[in-house]
Amino acid sequence: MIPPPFEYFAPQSMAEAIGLLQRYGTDGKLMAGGQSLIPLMKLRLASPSYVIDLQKVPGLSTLEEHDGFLVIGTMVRESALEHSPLVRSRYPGIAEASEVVADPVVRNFATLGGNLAHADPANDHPAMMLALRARVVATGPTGHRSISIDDFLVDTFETSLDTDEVLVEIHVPQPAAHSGSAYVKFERKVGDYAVAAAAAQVTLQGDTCTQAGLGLTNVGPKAIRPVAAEQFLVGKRLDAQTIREAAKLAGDAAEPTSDLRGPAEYKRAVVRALTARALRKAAERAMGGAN
Amino acid sequence: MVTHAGGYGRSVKRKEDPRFLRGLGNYVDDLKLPSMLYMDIVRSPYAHAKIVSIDTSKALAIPGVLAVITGKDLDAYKLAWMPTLMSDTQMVLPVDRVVYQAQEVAAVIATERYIAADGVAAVEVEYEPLEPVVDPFKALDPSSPLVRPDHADKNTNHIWHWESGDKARTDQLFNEAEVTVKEHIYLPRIHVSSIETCGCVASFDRVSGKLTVWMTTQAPHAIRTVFSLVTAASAVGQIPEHKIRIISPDIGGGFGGKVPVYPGYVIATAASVLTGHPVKWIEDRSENLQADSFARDYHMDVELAGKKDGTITALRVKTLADHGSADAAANPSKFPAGLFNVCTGSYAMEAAHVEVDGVYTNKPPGGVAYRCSFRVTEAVHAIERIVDSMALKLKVDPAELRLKNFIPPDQFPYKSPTGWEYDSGNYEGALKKAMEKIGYAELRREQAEKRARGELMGIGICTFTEIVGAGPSNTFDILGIKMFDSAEIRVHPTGSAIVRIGVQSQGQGHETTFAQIVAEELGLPVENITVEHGDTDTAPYGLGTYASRSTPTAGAATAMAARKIREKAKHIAAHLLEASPDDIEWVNYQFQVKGAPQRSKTMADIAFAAYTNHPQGMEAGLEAVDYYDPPNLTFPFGAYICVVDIDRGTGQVKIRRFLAVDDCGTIINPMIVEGQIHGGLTMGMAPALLEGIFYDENGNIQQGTFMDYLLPTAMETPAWETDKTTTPSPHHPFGAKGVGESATVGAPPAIANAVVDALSHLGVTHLDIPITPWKVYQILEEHGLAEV
Amino acid sequence: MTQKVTLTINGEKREAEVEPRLLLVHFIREVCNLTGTHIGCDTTSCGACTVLINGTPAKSCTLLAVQVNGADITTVEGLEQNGQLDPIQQGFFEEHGLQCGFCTPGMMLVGKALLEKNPDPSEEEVRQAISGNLCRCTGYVNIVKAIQYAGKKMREPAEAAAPTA
Amino acid sequence: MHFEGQLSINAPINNIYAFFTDPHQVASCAPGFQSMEVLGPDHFKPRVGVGIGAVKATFTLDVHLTDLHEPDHAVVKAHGVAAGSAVDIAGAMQLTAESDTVTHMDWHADVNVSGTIASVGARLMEGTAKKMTAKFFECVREKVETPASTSTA
Repeated sequence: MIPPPFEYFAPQSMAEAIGLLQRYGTDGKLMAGGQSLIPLMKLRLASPSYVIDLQKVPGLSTLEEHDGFLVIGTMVRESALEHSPLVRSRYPGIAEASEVVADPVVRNFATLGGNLAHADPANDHPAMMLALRARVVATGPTGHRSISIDDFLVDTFETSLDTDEVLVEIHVPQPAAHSGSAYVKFERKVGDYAVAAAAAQVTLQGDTCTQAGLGLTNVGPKAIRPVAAEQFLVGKRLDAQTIREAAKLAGDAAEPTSDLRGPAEYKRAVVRALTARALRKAAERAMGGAN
Repeated sequence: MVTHAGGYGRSVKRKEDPRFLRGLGNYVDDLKLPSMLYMDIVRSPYAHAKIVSIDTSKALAIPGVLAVITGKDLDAYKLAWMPTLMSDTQMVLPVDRVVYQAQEVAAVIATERYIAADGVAAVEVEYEPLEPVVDPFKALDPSSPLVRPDHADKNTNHIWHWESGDKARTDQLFNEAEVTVKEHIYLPRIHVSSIETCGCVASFDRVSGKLTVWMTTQAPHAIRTVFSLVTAASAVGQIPEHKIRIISPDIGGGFGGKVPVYPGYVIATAASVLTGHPVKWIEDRSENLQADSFARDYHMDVELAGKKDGTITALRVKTLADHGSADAAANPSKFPAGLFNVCTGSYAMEAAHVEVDGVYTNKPPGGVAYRCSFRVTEAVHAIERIVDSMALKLKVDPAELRLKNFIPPDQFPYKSPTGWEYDSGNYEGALKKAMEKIGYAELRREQAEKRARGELMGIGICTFTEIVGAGPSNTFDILGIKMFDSAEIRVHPTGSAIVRIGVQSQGQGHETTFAQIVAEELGLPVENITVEHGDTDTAPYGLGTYASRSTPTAGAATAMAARKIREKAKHIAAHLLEASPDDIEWVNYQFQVKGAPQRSKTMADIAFAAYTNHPQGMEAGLEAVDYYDPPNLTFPFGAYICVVDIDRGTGQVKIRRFLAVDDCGTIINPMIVEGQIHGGLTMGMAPALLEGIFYDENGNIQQGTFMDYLLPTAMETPAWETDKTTTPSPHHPFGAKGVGESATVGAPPAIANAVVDALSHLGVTHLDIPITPWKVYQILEEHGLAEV
Repeated sequence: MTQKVTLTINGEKREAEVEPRLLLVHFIREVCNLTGTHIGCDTTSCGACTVLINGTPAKSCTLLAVQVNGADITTVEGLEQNGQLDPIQQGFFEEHGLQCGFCTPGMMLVGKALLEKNPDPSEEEVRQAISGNLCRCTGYVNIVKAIQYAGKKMREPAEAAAPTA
Repeated sequence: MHFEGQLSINAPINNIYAFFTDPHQVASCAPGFQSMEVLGPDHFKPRVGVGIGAVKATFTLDVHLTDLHEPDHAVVKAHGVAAGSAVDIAGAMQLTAESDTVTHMDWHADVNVSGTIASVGARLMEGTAKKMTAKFFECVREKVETPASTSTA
């Protein structure tokens, strides 16, 4: 499989990158790690005339906490997230999402920014970011803007980025005390997109849930936030009954279609099972960890 | 003192590894010839359509595109069609219609790979879609569109009917039976997906008229003959067989998928003849998955009759075989359904009757193997599943029912109700060993406890009998070529040797095991023996490697050729030792005078003498050729036990343990045999749980890439446990039976039986493979067992 | 349209003017004639094309040559040093970790990269590390053993040097 | 894939019928419309770039209008090929005048996709096709309800 011809740019600055986007509009395509884009080009399902590679643009590989956020640069590789002690200890849900993206070799090049901006409903990070109530920072000709992850994810392969904007950072709020997060994916085999996956973050006070975030992968045109399930959890003890009810509400929020990964109703059932598992894991972490 | 030079039973490290470890293997795509051109293929998006027009102008306008070959171009040379291995016909390139999705429609020849791909994208084909025939049952309806209107004598999609066994007696036994069971069992299409795809480099020398084709083929000699015959029938005129050289270099896995002749080979060859340049064609993975021959696709109605005491009396099987758009199965020609009628398996029963009907559909042609002897996986799946159904119905343990019905060891050679003569076996021994080793009784106790707690665990058994090593030439041929195999050994003066064989390794390690055979038979060190294969200009004629036939056939030929050499060597030894040949004996890898062991000669001594001091009146040299025609097939067998756990939240099946006890007779190299079993088990697990090729109602393949055709990774694959029993073949020169495919044949029913066993208390008696999580989950949900 | 790409492959500088769309695997195989790196699936699923880029395994069929301009690349041909097989190659030989040999280069490079980070991996850790690489012949059992063998071999000098008493 | 729907359009039935039977008008609502070749009043070939996000394929469609019953019924058959893929569409609409200015439309469409897109993109196909169909009718409604748009540059 051979990609169609294109011109390639590796801008050295963000201004240069934005200039190229302005010049080429929809004929141009930003590339981060290229691990989704290049296969699409090889299948000739994508044929941008201009590929703009972000790897030389400085400052896109931040991975640190400041000002109440975990700041992740758009070019941070999945493997870096997966193995970062900071991410593993404080944001285990993100590490868990990273470690089930594609396979270990792909993760050495795949990036968080690419995973989000490609906006494939089967990608793993959008749901986790919904659960964590992350924000993304985009930069364009007129400067930066911060977008809530909910607003960022528009539809299948569609985000709210303008054609001349670049996703530069992901800001994940630092977890409150007694919080825990988890990402539980069910895939047919390693490397597969999820049959379904559930992301959860909960904050506890005593044994009462004071905050809950949930996200669902590959059961709709985009990652889904099951709002009713989140609301149901707040103010309740996370006992088996509550978790079961919330999982049921999450299942109701899913909009799966039948495909090779199974009939729609099966996927809804998997959403319920995985949501319950993610919630239990997140709750355990919230109770166990100092964070 | 001669150290152990051979031979059998030694885990000699592989002689082929040093080049592979350094990245210096020589696969077809690694070959680059001067002025070589590249070919890429335009393929049909439709499963069934008329070709209205093909516009090549835009493609030809691309600098570097030299030609676009269409069916009309080939038709002018009478090359638009070619024979299949089953004497059906198949299009090389279509003149007016396509009959499966991804069928070759035109070929672009260009100076570079990338330009050829651009050329493919630029060829504009106008189609008029026709109603596709996707369902093989509907294909038999008289109102169905015809897949092959070119078969003017046939007004149906039905290809052939084949049956075997005693129908009357079988029906009678069913009428009299105290208990019968029946299951509809579907084995879907699967694809071998060797990691190397198919391809070739064709190079026609206009001056000498010699055609050389480096090709990913498991059977180079057969290909050479077919090529010569195809050109004979064409307007190009026959290329005589001595001017065709097929070279099968290192092959990146075959498993049956590299037995057929694919249109791409023929087009590339035609392109080389037409352009005078070498032409390389390497298919990509999607082409490989979508258009190359498939395996299975058997819809089987399987019935078993028996007595209340558990005695099995008869088996009845009716099968619809979906062959796609051509009968291109790689079966011996007298066996359109392969050796499927070995489906009475390891069990003694009075009668059996097997019927198979082949049918055309708008799918790629085939019916090749997936690492199994001709249709034996289908046969084993049928019997091993239905025996479990019988056990369920009789409420007896499936191990117990098997032990009661096994052909007893003293009954061999055993004549099966469908006419096969099993050479040897000890099924009870293998199963008892497996049960003991895995702790069967303990597992059953654990299962009962778990079941009481609502947990789902299953134990599955498969006690299969394989039938390999085709074949006796009175029964077995492919396109008329008898299924013998060959070896040629030359011992050099200084005591080293070259061995050339008619079979072709695709990873099996022939360079090592065949050297071991010669080492054992002639007492030469393994390091001093070179094994060559795959080049039709140098290797003796052979039928190739598939159906686990290398060791049973060419392995036997190698031993027989070596024994011819040993016989001659004995005479030279007598000459050197000044003794009568009758007084010379072969002891501990050397010749010695009876009663005077200090008077001895090694094979190296004799080799030297064979060229320097041979007895007057005897031909000089030390070499031999053998074409071995096996007196019978060989019947490897095994007892497999699989333990699974089921996730009640997702329906996922997890293989906790899998023990394979195999019996392949005498083992040449235990390390290689174990590796073959590991690989075979993995390729058996794959279709049981993951792999399957399915089509939508328009005939679109749904698994066109490795993103959807799910080859297992190391994470899905369990840590296989293996053991063995040894029951040598009584008719093979050194008792070997072949092993490459046993595990692929035996693993699927063991896994399916384990899953059904886990769910049997819910009334489940059968699940079709691949057993996907959602199939299991739906059962759990129906019975309120799903985790909420 | 073409761009200059300079790579260091197995310690040797390689330079060529290439189309931007040229895949790294084709740069390695066709431009440099290093054919030990294979192509198996085209969709980043099989890992037959795995090479090390600055020490990290990557699938060279899913990278553009221009994208890794300037990188230091190790292919299977670079494993042997001064006529001495790398421990990972020895492991695959000793433990029968290969059959047809087609996936082997990728498997060995992934194994080598794993051992650099984790010299004594468990079976589970090895299985995870090679889960982006498909093998159709071996059933993985012996590949796991081969990588563990190499780990042991690499640890040996250090362990041997360590005081034992 | 089968889709169907109905919508109410604030325009007289004749305007809608005229819109649908004018190749230039109707093609302008095809998703990703690029250019057009008109071969006759009921036969035309629009070129459309269909896709979402980075995924795009350019099809040249061959469109026939058949079963025309002025002013309330039309059938459209389209057939297109892109590199490695093909699409076949059969659609029909039935119009009913609810009033002089409001028209009710029932429509249904069968869309068959073949080749690479069907084999590789199956998981996204139905959702995408559904969305595109909806967009098409939304576009029709907009254009018919604001009839000044015929001569945009």
